[in-house]
Amino acid sequence: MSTPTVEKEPASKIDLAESGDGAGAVQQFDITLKVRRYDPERTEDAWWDEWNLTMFGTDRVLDALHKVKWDVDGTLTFRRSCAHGICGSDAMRINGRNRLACKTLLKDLDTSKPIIVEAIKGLPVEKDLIVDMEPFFQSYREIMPFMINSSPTPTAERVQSPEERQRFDDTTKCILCAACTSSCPVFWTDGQYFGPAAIVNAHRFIFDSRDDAGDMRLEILNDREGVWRCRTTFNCTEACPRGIEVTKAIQEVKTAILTRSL
Amino acid sequence: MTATNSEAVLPAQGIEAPRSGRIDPKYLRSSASSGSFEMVAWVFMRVSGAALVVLIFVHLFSNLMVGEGIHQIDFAFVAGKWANPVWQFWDLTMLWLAMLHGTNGMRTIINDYAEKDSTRLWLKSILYLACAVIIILGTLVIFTFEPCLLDDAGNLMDYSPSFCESVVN
Amino acid sequence: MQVHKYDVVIVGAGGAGMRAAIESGQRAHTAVLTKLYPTRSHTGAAQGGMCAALANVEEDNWEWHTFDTVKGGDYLVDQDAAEVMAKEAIDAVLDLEKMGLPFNRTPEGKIDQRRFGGHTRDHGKAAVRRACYAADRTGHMILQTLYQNCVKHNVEFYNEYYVLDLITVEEDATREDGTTYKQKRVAGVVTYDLASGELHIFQAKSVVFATGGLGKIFKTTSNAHTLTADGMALAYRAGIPLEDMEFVQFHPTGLAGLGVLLSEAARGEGGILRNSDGERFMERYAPTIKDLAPRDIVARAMAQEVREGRGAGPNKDYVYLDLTHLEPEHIDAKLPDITEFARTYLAVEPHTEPVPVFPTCHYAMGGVPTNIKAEVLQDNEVVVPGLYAAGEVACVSVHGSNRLGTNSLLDINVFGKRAGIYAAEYASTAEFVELPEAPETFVTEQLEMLRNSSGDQRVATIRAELQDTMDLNMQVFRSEESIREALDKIYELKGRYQQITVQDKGKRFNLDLLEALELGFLLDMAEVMTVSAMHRKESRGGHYREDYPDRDDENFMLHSMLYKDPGFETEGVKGIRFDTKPVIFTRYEPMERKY
Amino acid sequence: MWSWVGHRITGVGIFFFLLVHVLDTSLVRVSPEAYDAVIGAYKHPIMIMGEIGLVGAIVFHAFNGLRIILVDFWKQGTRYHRQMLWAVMVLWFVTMVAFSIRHLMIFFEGWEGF
Repeated sequence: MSTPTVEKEPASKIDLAESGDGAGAVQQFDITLKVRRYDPERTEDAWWDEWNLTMFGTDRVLDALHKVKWDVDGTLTFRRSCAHGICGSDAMRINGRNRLACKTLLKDLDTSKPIIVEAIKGLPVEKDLIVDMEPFFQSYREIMPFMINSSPTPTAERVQSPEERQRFDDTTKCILCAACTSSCPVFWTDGQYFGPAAIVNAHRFIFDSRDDAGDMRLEILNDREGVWRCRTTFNCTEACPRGIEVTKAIQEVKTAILTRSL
Repeated sequence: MTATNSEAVLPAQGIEAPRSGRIDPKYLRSSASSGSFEMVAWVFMRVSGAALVVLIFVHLFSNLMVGEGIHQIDFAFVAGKWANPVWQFWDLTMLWLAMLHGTNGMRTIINDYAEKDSTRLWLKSILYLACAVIIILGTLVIFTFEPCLLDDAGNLMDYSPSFCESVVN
Repeated sequence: MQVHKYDVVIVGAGGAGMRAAIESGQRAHTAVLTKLYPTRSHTGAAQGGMCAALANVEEDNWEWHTFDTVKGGDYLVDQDAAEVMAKEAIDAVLDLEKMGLPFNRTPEGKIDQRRFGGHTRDHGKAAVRRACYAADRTGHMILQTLYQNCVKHNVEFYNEYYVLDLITVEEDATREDGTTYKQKRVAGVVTYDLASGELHIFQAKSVVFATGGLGKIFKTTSNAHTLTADGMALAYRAGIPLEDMEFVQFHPTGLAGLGVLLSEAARGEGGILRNSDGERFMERYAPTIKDLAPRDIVARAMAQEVREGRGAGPNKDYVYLDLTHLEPEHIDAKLPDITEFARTYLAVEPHTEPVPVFPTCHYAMGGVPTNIKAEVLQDNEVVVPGLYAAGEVACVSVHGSNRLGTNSLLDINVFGKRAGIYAAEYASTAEFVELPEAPETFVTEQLEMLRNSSGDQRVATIRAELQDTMDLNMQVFRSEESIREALDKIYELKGRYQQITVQDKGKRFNLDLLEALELGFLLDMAEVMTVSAMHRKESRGGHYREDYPDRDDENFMLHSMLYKDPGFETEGVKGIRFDTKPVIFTRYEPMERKY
Repeated sequence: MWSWVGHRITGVGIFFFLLVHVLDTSLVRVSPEAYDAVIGAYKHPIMIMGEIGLVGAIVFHAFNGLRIILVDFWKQGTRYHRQMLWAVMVLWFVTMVAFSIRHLMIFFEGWEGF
C-alpha cells in the first residue's frame, strides 16, 4: 500500500500496435426497453411500458432511460447523478438482477429480447423506479457508522499500519446504493433484517484498528434481525456494483460475534 | 427529518408527502433483542447439521443399503436394532437433533414469511407443540420398547427378532 | 406552506456542505437541504487525493504549497486565501483522519502521500509527494467520512429538497465616509420537496451555499447530471455578483467520448500521454515536469495535438493515456477504480493497451465571491451578513484561473469548515431577518408557468444545443468569434426557453419539472460565462484566447465581476454589468508560468 | 440463491416426513402387526419412488448444509461458494445414481408383485 513509485523513465516514443480502438467502433443497434411504471397520482396499479430505441455501442441502460425521458416520455422517473457508478443513485433491477443503470452497458445484455427494468425490490416504490430509501438509511444509521475513539486525540494522525488499513479496505468501497440489501431474499420477506449494506458498513468500523466501538456494533448485529438472518445466498455479493465481497464481510462479522462470546 | 420547528404549519396541500419525516412502520424494528439466542440457534444448526449428516447417512445405509434393504424392515428388524444400546442411543440422538434442527428451521421460515404477528404466534405454537409431542413420544418409544413380545400363552410372537429365543429360553 | 426556522441552513450536502454542517451542527440549530441524498454528491467522484504539506514522505512545507497554488492559478489567486488554505490543509487532513477517513499508509503507519500535477518542492524545483490519498477513491472516502460524522452529530438533513430561491431583503445603509448603499440581507430560502411537490420555506439567520459546480453547461464533462449551477444562478438572480466565471477547468484525462474522469493520479503514478505516433508529446510542452504539468497546460497540449492531426482513433479525435509500462499489480493497487472505468466503458485493458482520453469539463474556478471567512460579498467589499458560500460554488479565490489537482478537496474542507464555524457564530448573535410578504411567489409563478406552458420546446433539445455550442466554442480554445457565436446561440435558446413545456404535470417526484428549472440555471450561467470570457482579452490559466494568446498582467490582473442588471447594455450584451476586482497579493509577484 | 431455495424446500419436506416417520415408528409400541402393516406400505412401488425422492432431498440438504458450514467457517469459503455448489451437485448426482441403482435392485429382487 505504500509508495514504491516507478522511477524508471518511460520511452519518449513507442510503436503503438494497431490497438483495438475500444471507443472507436461505435455501432448502432435496436433495443426494446420495458419498464415497470407506477404513479399513484395517475393510477393505483403498476403497469408496463415498452419503447423501441436505437442505441450506440457505448450506451448504458441509463442512456436508454434518458433517451425515453428526454425524447419520448418526460414522465418516466428515476434517480441518477454521477452516471459512472460512484454515487449510487441509479440502482435498479435490470433483467431480474440488481445493477447500476450507469454501469450496465446495453451491448452486454441480450438485446434480442426486451430489456426489463424495475425498481429495486423490498423498499416501497414511490414512483416508477424511485423507491423510498429511508428504511435503508435508517438501518445504516443504527449500526453507528462512524469512528468512535475514546483515547486522547493525538496531535498528528493516528498510526495505522498498511496491513491494518488493508484489513477493512473492501468494505470502505460501499456507495450505499442499496443494490445488495434490496437483492436479499431475507430482506424481501419483511424488511426487518438490517441488511447487507448496514453490516458492510459496520464491518468497515469493526475491523478498523483505530475504532473502539466494535463491541457495541457486534452487540447490535447480534440482534434477532442482525447477522444471523443472513442465509449466505450470495445475492448481495453478486449485486454489488463495487465488487465488495459482501457475504464474506457478513461472515467475518458473524465470526467476530462468535469469538467474542466464547 | 425530525423537528420541523414550524411556525406556521398549514394543512398540507395536495397529496400527502410520502416521506414526511417518517419511516414505513413495516420497517421499524420492534426492539433490540437481548441475549444471544439467535447466535446459539445458528451455531446449533451447524453443529447438529454436521452430526445429522453422519447419523442419518449411517441410518439410511444400514436400513436400506445392506442386507435385504427395504424388504428387511419390519418389527423384528427394529426390535433387533434397539436391543443394542448403541443403536438405541444412535436413534435417540438422531431423533432429538433432527427434531430440534427441523423445528428451528421451520421457525426461521415462519419468521420470514408469516406476515401478521398473530399468524406467526399461531404457527409457532403449533410447531413447538408438535415438536414437543414428537420428541417425547419418540423418546418414550425408544426407552420403553419391549422387543420380545409374548403371546397369551407365553410363547414368543412370530415377528420377534431371533435373539429373543435365547432371551426367553 | 410550511415555514421552518433554523439558526443555520446549509444548502448542499457535498463535501463543503457536510464539512460545514459538522461544525455548525455542534454550535447551532442547523438544517442541511440537499437535492440528492448526501452520499450521492459529486465530491464522491474525486479520485486522486488531497494535498497538504504533511511532509510524511519527503521534505515539504505549506509555503511551497501556497506558491504552487498561486503559480498554478496563473497569479490570479488571492494570495491571502491561498495561504489560509495551504496552512490549514494540514489540519484539514488530520481532522479527516481523526474522523475515521481510511487514508493509505506508509510502512511506518503514517498517511501516505503521492505526486500530483503542479505540486512541487521549493518553488518548482521538482515534483513533490504532497497528495494524501485513499487509493483512487479519496473523494469517495471524504464524502462517506463526512456523512458518517454528520450521522454521529445528528445533523438534520432534508433530503431531496431543491432550493429554488434565495430570500434576500435590501436595507439602506451608510458607509463610514457618509455615502449610502443598499445592504443586502439574507432571510432564508424557498425549497421544493421533490417527494410531495410542495414548497417549504426555511427561515434562517445564516445560509451557507455549498451547491457545487456547473459542469452540465458542457456536453463533455466529468460532472454529474445534477451539477447544473443552481447555487450560482440563485445568488446571481438575487443580485449577488459572480466572480471569474470565464475560468473553467478542462481535465485532461476524461475517457474519450464519455467524459468519465480518469484521475490525474494515473499520471502521478507514472502514466504518460501519447499521440497517435506513440510520441510522449508533453516533453515538448512542459520539458521539466512533462505529464504532471497543471491541467490547463496538459489539456491544451492534448487539444493541440488533435488539431494538428496527431489524434488517434478512427476520427483522430483523442490521445492515449499509456499505463502499459507500469506493473499491473501497481496499477491495480493504486488505481483500481479508474482502470475499471476503462474496462467497463471502453472495453480497454489498461495493463496492455493505452486508454483513449480527451479533455473533459471538470471544474469552475469562478463562482460566488467570498472572503476568507467564507462570507459572500455583494460587491468588491461589502459582505452580505449571514450569507456564506464554500466549495465549487464559491470563489475565494484560491484557484485563480486554474485549479491545481487535489486543491478542490482541500478547498471544500478548509472553507467548508470555516463557513460552518462563521455561520454558526454569526447566528448566535444575529436576529432573524423578517421574511417578506409571500416569499414563495417568484417560485410559485415559475413552477406554474412551466407546468401550464402550452409551448412546444423540449428541455432536452435546448440543453443539448446549449452543450453542443459550449463544447464547440467555449472549450480549451476560445476567440472573439467563437464566444460571439456561443452568446448568440444562448440568446436564441433563452428565447426558446420561454416556450418550454414539461410533460409531467404531477406533484410527486416531478423530475421533469426540475430539469426544466435546472436548464434555466444552466442558460443563465452559460450566458454569464461567455460574457465574462468576452471581456477577458488575454490568455490565462483555463481561459485561452486564440486572438490574445498571451497573459496581459497590465490590463487583466483583475478578477472579473459580473452583475445581473436588467437595465444595462454594452457591446451588444444586455442585462449583465461587468466590473473588476483587484487581486490580493501577499508574497509572490507574477512571473512567467513555465513548467 | 436457488441453492438456498432448494435447501429450504428440502428442509420443509424432510421435516414433515420426519413427523410421519417418528409416528409410524412409534407403532412398534402399539403392536407389531400395526407396525408391519404400515411399514409394508413403504414397500409399494410408488413409495419406492418416494423414497428415492426423500433420500434425494436428504442428500441434497446434507451436502448443501456441509457447503454452508464451509462457507461459514472456512476462510476461503465465500470465495469458492460457487465451485462448492458445483461439487455438491456432482456429489449429489453420484450418490443418487448409486443409491437408486442399489435401492431398485433390492426392490426388484424382493418384490412379490402387487
